[in-house]
Amino acid sequence: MSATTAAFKPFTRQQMAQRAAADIPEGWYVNLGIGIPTLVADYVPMDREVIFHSENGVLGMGPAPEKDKIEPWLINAGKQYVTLRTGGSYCHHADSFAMIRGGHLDLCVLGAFQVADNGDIANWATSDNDSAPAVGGAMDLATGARRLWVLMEHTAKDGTPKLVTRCTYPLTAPGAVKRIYTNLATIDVTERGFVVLDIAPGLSLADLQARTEAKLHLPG
Amino acid sequence: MSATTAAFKPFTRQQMAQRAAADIPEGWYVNLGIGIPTLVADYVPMDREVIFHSENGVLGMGPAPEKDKIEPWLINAGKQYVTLRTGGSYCHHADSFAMIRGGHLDLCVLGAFQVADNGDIANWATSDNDSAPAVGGAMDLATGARRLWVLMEHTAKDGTPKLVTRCTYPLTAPGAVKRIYTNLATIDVTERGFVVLDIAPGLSLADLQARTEAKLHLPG
Amino acid sequence: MINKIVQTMAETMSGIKDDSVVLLGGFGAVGQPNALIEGLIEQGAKDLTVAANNAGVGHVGLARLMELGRVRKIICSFPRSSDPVVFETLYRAGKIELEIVPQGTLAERMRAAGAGVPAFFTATGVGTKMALGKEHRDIGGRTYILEHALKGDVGLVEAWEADRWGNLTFKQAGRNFNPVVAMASDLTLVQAQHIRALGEIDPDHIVTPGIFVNRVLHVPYGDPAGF
Amino acid sequence: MINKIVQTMAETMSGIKDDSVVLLGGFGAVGQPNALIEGLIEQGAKDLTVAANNAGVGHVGLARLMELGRVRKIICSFPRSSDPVVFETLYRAGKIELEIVPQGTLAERMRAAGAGVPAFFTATGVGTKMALGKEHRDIGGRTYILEHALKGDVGLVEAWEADRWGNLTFKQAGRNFNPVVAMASDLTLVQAQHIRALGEIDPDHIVTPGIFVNRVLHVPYGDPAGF
Repeated sequence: MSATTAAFKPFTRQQMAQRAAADIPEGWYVNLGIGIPTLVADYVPMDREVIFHSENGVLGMGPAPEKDKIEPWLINAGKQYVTLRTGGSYCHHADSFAMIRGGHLDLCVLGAFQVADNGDIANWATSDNDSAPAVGGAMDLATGARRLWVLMEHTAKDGTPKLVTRCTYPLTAPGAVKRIYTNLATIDVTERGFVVLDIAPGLSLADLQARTEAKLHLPG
Repeated sequence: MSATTAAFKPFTRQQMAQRAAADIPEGWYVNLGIGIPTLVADYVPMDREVIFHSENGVLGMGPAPEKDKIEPWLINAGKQYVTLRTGGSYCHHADSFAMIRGGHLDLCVLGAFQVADNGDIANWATSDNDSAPAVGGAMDLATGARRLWVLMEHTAKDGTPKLVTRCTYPLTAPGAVKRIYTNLATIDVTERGFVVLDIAPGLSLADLQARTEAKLHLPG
Repeated sequence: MINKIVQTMAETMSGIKDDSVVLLGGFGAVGQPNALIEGLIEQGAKDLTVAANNAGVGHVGLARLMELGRVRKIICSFPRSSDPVVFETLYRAGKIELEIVPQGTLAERMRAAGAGVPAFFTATGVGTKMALGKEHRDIGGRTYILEHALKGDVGLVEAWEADRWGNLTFKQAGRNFNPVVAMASDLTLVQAQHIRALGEIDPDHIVTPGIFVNRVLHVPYGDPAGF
Repeated sequence: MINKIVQTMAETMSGIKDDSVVLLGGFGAVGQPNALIEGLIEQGAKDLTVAANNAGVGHVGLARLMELGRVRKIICSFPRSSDPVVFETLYRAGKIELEIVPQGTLAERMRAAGAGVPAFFTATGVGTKMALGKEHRDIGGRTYILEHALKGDVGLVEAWEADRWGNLTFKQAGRNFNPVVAMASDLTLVQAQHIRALGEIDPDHIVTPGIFVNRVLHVPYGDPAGF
């Protein structure tokens, strides 16, 4: 990598989550995937009513309970204890996935292994020979939600780009991703391909491109 | 018709309903069609628990209410006021028809214009040119219930047989009817065709056959 | 603050376009969104396709909408009623199109639209004229026909209780088609007998969650009467 | 008098045959019919196909059933867990068959079985390896694949309340797969935390009506613990 990258400051996970949260307007129905996406809820203020959905039949999910207020029957899809906001409700799995698959969620935010500049997402298996691949609700969410955003590190731990021209890992859904929040940038997936909305302080577009397999564009 | 028929005594509607009711064991889930079949419920004693279903989302329907105890929100599929038995419940239309179409009803009892000896039933339109044919839930019930019984007059008002070799009216469902209760006889629909279980007092088998288009068989 | 409760019928009806597919809740007079149907008459949208269990009674509500020439097509299971004169007159005159659908297929087609299922196989109608022109398929030794989802541009729903998030309950047999109409429609409009504070309806007892609801109008009309 | 409440586990489990398809309710530890799974272990049926969201944790419950060699095939969406050692060992050794199904497709396939829908189209899985070998169809400008109903010979369900007609309620997120398992299974067995007198559960609040339930065993085990 070039010397210019020495000074840059990547976004923290909290900043990535905060950045995504700022883009969610009041009134949206939103499903947050397991992992970093879950953090997004922490940055939506309670007075901006965003209704969080969990695959296991919880609509109107609130933050994690205090230790002494755990409801043992109230978990999210990540099997963590959660709370229910005033106005929330429960339903069974087929009704819960009807919300997802019927196009009733305004947004889903998932983590990913790879996103291609045609919107393809791979987030459930790292090779075709995965010993026991586990898909959960990822395909339903990626395919069914009105918008799919991805929250992930810009590259793999070994520096391999995760924003690619073509996913090499098994797809979760084709052409589904609309926006990507990484530790290095925020990127829209458009007809033209990847369009950079903002970059981590101190990082140049050229340096960002060096960490990205697919071609990056500027808006307009 | 021959002279021997002069003395016979057809079953009344009440007797037909009573006859059918006697064949319904405790614990069955049963849908009674609009018209004569509705009478069947009157002959199932309350202490023999039979659970009546109505298409509009009522499971565990009880008898008609007393005039001063009408619940204006509680009607059956025939749009008559009914009651709910202790243990009954409400559901929406898709769930209600899931009970029907998913094979969860032990029995449905319908009226009919014609039944053929292969079990075909025609009960929703009297000609292919019916000005505005109204099918309601008849096809779902005839096709979905585990057993279909028919309660009807043995012949049309003009004496035309309603138990036929082939339905001439538009079908409700093919091969669905298992048993027929008429004002003249009780008849099973079997692999062999119509098998007579009992006949109205004073009526001979020959006379019953004379009023029936399809061949009648005796049991065994 | 999310607030789906609107104050006027005009606001409730805003944005309904000509040529819309309108789904109606209700079975008989029970759970029928009469006030919203009147609102739709007032609103003026035309060339509508209306899906409902019945095809109107007398000269009010849906019958009135048809009588005004605003309905191009009716999708229903049972066009007969105690007084079907408007529908029958229009139908005989060739002025309204009719699609007869078995009641369970009608409910399932709406539920399918709400659940992201564009088409499904069913045994209902096989071997009858309902199956004419439809794809047939043998699955596990039985024959089925393919039916398609029925999505509403607009859904009119009658509820017993509603809150500002659009959570709904229904009273007894008033539930009927209402929950499936709500989930099948892009714009779900609700008339509710009672407005509840958020949280007043037990989360375990909410039948239609607000995700399926766009606007709620308070219409405390009392009990249904007449079929 | 209808009485679906049985007194012993042996009675609850009677009649389950080898080669059965067994559907399990539950998501994580919540709403999981642990006592019934133990009962099934005791009962002895083998060559089972088990459909559940997960593929067992540690060496208890479903994992134990697999460890005993009684499960020929697992149908699930997420075979990973905090301790999936039994499943993974069997799977790597080629001793258990795995069918991975997206979670929503799994729920919808069960619901379809309960509703008399033998097959339906869905967009989930299109363009992925889930779609390999499946029928594709363009409907309204989008591509879908055909999925088939998943019917249970036996369904194991955990409920919060039950009465002698088999009417059920569920507690909070304990609802999950349980109602669809109940409607999809020929023989639906329920463990219930609380037995209520008939009529004690409000008719508007019953989630799974008794028509989908065959036997109920009172198992007041308390709160779920551990995932």
